[in-house]
Amino acid sequence: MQIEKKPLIVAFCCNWCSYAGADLAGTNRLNYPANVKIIRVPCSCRVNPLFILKAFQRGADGVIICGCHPGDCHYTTGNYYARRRITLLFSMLSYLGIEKNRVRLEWVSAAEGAKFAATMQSFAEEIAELGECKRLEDLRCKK
Amino acid sequence: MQRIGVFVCHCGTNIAGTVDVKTVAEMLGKEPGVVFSTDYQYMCSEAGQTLIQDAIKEHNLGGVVICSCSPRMHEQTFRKACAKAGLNPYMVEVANIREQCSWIHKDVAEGTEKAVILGRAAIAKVHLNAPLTAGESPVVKRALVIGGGIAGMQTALDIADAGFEVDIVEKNATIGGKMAQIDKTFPTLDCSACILTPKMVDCAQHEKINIYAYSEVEDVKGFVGNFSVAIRKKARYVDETKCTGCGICTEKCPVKNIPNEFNMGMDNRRSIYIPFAQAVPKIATIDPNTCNKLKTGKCGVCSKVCGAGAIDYTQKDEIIRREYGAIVVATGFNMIDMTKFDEFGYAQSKDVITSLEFERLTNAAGPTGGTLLRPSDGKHPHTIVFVQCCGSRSTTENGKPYCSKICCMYTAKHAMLTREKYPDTDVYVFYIDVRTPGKNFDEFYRRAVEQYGVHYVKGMVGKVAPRADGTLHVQASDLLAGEQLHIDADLVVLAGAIEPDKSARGLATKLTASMDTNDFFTEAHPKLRPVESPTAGVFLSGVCQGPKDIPETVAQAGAAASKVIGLLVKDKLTCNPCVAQSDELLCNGCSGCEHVCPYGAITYETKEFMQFDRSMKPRRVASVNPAVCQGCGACTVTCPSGAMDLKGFSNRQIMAEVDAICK
Amino acid sequence: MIFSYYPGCTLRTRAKDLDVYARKCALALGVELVEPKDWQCCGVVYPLAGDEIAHRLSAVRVLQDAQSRSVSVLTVCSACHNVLKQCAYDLKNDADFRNKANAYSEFDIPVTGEVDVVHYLEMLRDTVGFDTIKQKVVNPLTGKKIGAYYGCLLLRPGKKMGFDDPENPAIIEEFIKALGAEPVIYPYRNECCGGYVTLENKPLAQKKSQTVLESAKEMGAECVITACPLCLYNLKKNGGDTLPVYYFTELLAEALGVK
Amino acid sequence: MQEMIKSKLAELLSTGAVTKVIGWKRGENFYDVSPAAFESVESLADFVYDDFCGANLSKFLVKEPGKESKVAVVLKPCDTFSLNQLIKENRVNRENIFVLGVPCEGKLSEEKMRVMGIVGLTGCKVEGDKVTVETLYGTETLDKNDVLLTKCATCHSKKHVIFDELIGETGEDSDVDRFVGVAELEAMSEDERYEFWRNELSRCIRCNACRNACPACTCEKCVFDNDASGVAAKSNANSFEENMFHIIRAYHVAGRCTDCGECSRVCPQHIPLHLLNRKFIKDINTFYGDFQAGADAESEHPLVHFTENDPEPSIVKEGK
Amino acid sequence: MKIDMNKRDSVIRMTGINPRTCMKCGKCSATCPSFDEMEYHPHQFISLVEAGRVDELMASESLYNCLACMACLERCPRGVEPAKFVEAVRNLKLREHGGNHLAPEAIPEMLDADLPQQAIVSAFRKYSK
Repeated sequence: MQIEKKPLIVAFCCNWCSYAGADLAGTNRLNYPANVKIIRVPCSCRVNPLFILKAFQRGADGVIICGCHPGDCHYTTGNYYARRRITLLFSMLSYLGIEKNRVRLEWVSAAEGAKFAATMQSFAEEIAELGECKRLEDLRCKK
Repeated sequence: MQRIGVFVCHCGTNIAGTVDVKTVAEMLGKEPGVVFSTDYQYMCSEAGQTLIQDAIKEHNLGGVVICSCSPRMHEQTFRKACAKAGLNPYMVEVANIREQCSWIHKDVAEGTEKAVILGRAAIAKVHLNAPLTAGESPVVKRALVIGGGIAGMQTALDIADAGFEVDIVEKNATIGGKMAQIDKTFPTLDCSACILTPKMVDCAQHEKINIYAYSEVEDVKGFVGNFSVAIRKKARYVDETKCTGCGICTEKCPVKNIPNEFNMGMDNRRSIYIPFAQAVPKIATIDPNTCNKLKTGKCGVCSKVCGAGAIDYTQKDEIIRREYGAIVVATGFNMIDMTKFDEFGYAQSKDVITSLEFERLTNAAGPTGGTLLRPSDGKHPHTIVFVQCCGSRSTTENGKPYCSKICCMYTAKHAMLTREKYPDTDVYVFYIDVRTPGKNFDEFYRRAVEQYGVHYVKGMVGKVAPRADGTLHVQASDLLAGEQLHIDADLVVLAGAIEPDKSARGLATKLTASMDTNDFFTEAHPKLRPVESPTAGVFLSGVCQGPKDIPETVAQAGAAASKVIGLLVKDKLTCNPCVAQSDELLCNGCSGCEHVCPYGAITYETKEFMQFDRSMKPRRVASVNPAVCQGCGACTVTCPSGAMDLKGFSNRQIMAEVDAICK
Repeated sequence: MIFSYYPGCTLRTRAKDLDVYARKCALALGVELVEPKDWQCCGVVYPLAGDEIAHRLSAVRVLQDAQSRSVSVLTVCSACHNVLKQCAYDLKNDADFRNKANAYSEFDIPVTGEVDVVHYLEMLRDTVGFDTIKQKVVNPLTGKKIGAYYGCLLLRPGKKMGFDDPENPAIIEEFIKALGAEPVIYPYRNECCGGYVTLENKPLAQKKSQTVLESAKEMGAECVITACPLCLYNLKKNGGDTLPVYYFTELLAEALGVK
Repeated sequence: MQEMIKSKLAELLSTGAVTKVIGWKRGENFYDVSPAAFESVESLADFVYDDFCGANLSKFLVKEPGKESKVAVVLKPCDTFSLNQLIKENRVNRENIFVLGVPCEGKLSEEKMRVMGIVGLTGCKVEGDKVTVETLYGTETLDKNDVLLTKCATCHSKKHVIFDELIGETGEDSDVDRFVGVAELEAMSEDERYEFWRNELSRCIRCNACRNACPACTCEKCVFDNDASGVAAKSNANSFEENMFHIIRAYHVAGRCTDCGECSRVCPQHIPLHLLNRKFIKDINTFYGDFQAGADAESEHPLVHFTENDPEPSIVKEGK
Repeated sequence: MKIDMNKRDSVIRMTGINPRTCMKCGKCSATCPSFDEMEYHPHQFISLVEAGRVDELMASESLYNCLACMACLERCPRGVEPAKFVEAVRNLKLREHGGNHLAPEAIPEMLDADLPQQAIVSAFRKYSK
């Protein structure tokens, strides 16, 4: 039986702001779709482009990275580096013809539970609209 | 392969309500390497912890996965519990199935499925965990308190009394803060100065306390136990070691028309000034923006009259760098700008004042010597209207969405004292809600109404219209009567919202301490760790964390002090073992990691490595100082060869989580 | 500087003074006013209910015309200004309204709301500058005590209008100073004169306009100036002859010597 | 030219100033010029510097022991950028290298000639814009622009940024718009770009030539070769392997790639890999200000640097 | 006392504002220049709409005594904007058949020589649909 595949979203959240923001969203019972799965990283600067590509390779349909607001990084400067790295990677993915909306970077503080939930909700909607991510397939492997 | 035990917590119905915990335990029991899987009512309870410990011993577990609340909540609890059973605490992973699953999803099938996936990710990660041992770092046995109001002073005194050195950094010329401006304190009506000034003197005289007044924090480096802080001592143009505080200069200075900040601009001070009689340190300060000598080079009166020869026009700002083991933030508050709410006419009439201005008008050391007089014409006001919630509980751009907490009580105090001193005065208080929780607080408010005859009106003021005859036409609603009231008042007092001091935002950045959307510092846990910031070694005292009255502030100041003392008594601190490490066989020596490290934790050395042809070749390789590294991981992503990795959040661990989630 | 000058219905009939002097003064100040061809009514009142699309289309047309010609719209009448400014704000910020407006109107170039709506007073302040006006005044109104009547429409809703501090405005007072006269600040300058009920509820309109004028008189004003034809009518008709009321453009023309 | 270089190299070897020379020598065919090491004056007889010396020799210095003995290397202008970058990253020891800068007016592509039907090459002479080639089948004259290596057609600089001695004159930075190819792709629709790269990247046979030739790819051990990295290369059963490899390779050299074009030159499948690297270079220039990797041996590269006002990633969505 | 949740929802849709954001401070009614003329005051519009008691409001003359001066809208600390509620309820009434408040026939006797066009057009816009 063919099971309908729900779009799968991987969210990388920095421990100090965004993961805490996600916890706050939970404490306040703010719903967002269950297909968002969070991976805790110490800082947005810990997110290696490899992880993002790996997620797509293994079937993720959208990847979102959340960190402290610029200037508020727990480690002072981590999110500034992350911003450059992620910007360049996103640009490259778009250049390769991968839909721009499949990846997102958002700054969510520990106090922004509502923003976290709203962000995940809107991102999940965008990904649902885009459907399954097929764009990284190799022509030779196409099923 | 690790032998892994899985423990699924019900958290009462918090998790079990939307997640079928039995199924989760059963499904995760089938994962590779899982030798034991169970569920339990409250995993964090003593019985729950015992269950885990017994399982570790019985099944010889090498790794533990706990499916429960956020790791930010109980990771430490479970690590400690496992350590007691002989398992390395870093062999424990927590799957967050409460905050990030059961609490946000309603459908049980959906919640259960997600919980299983989150559990799988944790299992996949724990397979790659390695036992970690925490290192140690020394503790500098001195604390820094930023802000010299009642919060900062109380914290400093408590820490100093425990025998540790404390530095207070205060941006104004004197310590004392807002409490020094207040006349009486609720609900006992003691004189604020009478209870505050002895504490100021205690601070000045305490051998362990060092006050840097007229100073600001320039930058903060380091980490818990080992902060290094640069303090900018602003030039006073007065030699502190010589000034006796006699005040002759402040009487002779020819620049007389500078609005006196201490009296909320309701009278004037000179260009050289001592903020108030009980100032600590009692040293004159020249205001460089208004001093003729500093601006034009002509004058020098203060220098001529100073018998001690303390005036020094060439003084420069000085940067002092000091080491601290702990930092307490006590930056306090200000009232918001009432000109943004000019339906109340604050900018249009002198007789519309803020509550803090009212304090000065009733204070014996204030501009009127304590007699309540209208600022416009110096006459006694006969009708006074107090307006509550001016900018508090307001979701508009200029307002603050929170309750400022202190206004209900101080307004009751103002109203009561006015009626007591001037029984011929009609006093109206317009309120939305009267909020007086606290010991003897509601009784106090009721006394104002019942004994002192203050008119409390449920409703809000919509417009204050100044009249030609000097009265203020107040248009307001009386919601209980269903009427619009029109009152001709002589004085209108606005209980403006309070907001964190503007300097707090920049300070938070320097401390990498987080703030909420209103610029209040966030606490490490809202209930369980209310005086600690999430940044280790940084503590919170007073209103910088949220609106508070004086008793609460003092209580919190003491709590912060006890946390600091608890830190400073330790000789060594356990470091976070989740730090970066470099594999020198893979390191190219490119220095990329060194560039991005915010702590300077990475150094290079040249070592010889054997080549394929068995010859030796020198190569630069990175090494990480684990006591300095804080584990952000910036270096790991810079490293193309993957030589730099982060323990506890390694590339393979994170990718294993990705794999498990995407399976 | 060229503006698309939108006069609106009343300026060509009952409020000729407002219009004629505005154009004369612009000429004297070197501001070119070009009247759009075939202009229509602005809609007069801006609906507060979000589902009223058709009522806003006339304003949309004015904005689309200016947008397609890349000029700013200049208004004198407070009501026109209020309607056009709010409409531009909503077009810019409310995608749903923007889409519906375009769907109704079928413009060649879709309307985006990216157009500046400037009131004549703002033009005097920001484009010409009150200092320049001060220099160009030939008949300074020295000694004259004038109360500015802002009314509701120039200031509110403050967020959308962005005209001045809605509770403590200063622009007309600055204008009065530039003419050499003395501004009189009185608390009811931003309270309603009751203009909208003048047809139906004369007693209320009288009460409100008298409150305004009496407040101005009490604070020492000798006359009141306004930018709104309805306010002027209502204050004159229902204000009980308390004080004379003029359009601000009339005083400007007098001071500039072009009356 | 070749003889002048050769005599300088002979002098270096004979005086013992260097013990090794890295240069080029001819293979079996006339056009088949490849990198070579020369350790004696005699061996220099095989040294070649001609119009087919496209290979960038700087990378070979990484494997040199880097102590005691000194190595001479012959570098074209664009190659000197790569060397500078390697020095910046401490991959080579400047003190042990003698850089002999040689001028370059663009190298030729035998492959392009072959596509034009010119085979059996036995000789070649460049005069201005024209190239006269001798083949087994006769002589032909071609437009030089038609047979330049792709990387030389968009050369960004003819200036040597590092050298110990120059043979001939050094040139200037070029004002050729090397981002034309990137801009063309950017102008396409998402779907068109997708199709383009699908066809290109799906030809990859993972021979690793790009990686081996790239002077920025000098890791002691590539993550894709490291079983412990979690991303080690696997056979092409997974639809994503080659994409991952090329994106990550381009990302790893972002900010460090000097745009030498070796990756595309050596690709046996003719995948325009340089268009990936140039995209990063173009983005870096647009987002963070112009930066030329290897222009000097000190400045920090843009990915280990930041400003507080850097654009947000949403700039990508806004279509920049 | 009739409760009509459909009408309540219509009003909320028109205003785009959740009446529950009102904290019942009464500032709107404190600021209202037409307070004494209104049977239902601005804050009551919010409360009654929230309770679904829209019919009572629709039957009231208060709908036509609101001066649309937007003072309540400007000064509301919670962004509830009561003027929008008054207008929305009035629209509900006017959109009913026979719900118009102003008929063209009534105009001639209201006119005078100075009356600006603006007054007539605005009256029609506000009082008939």
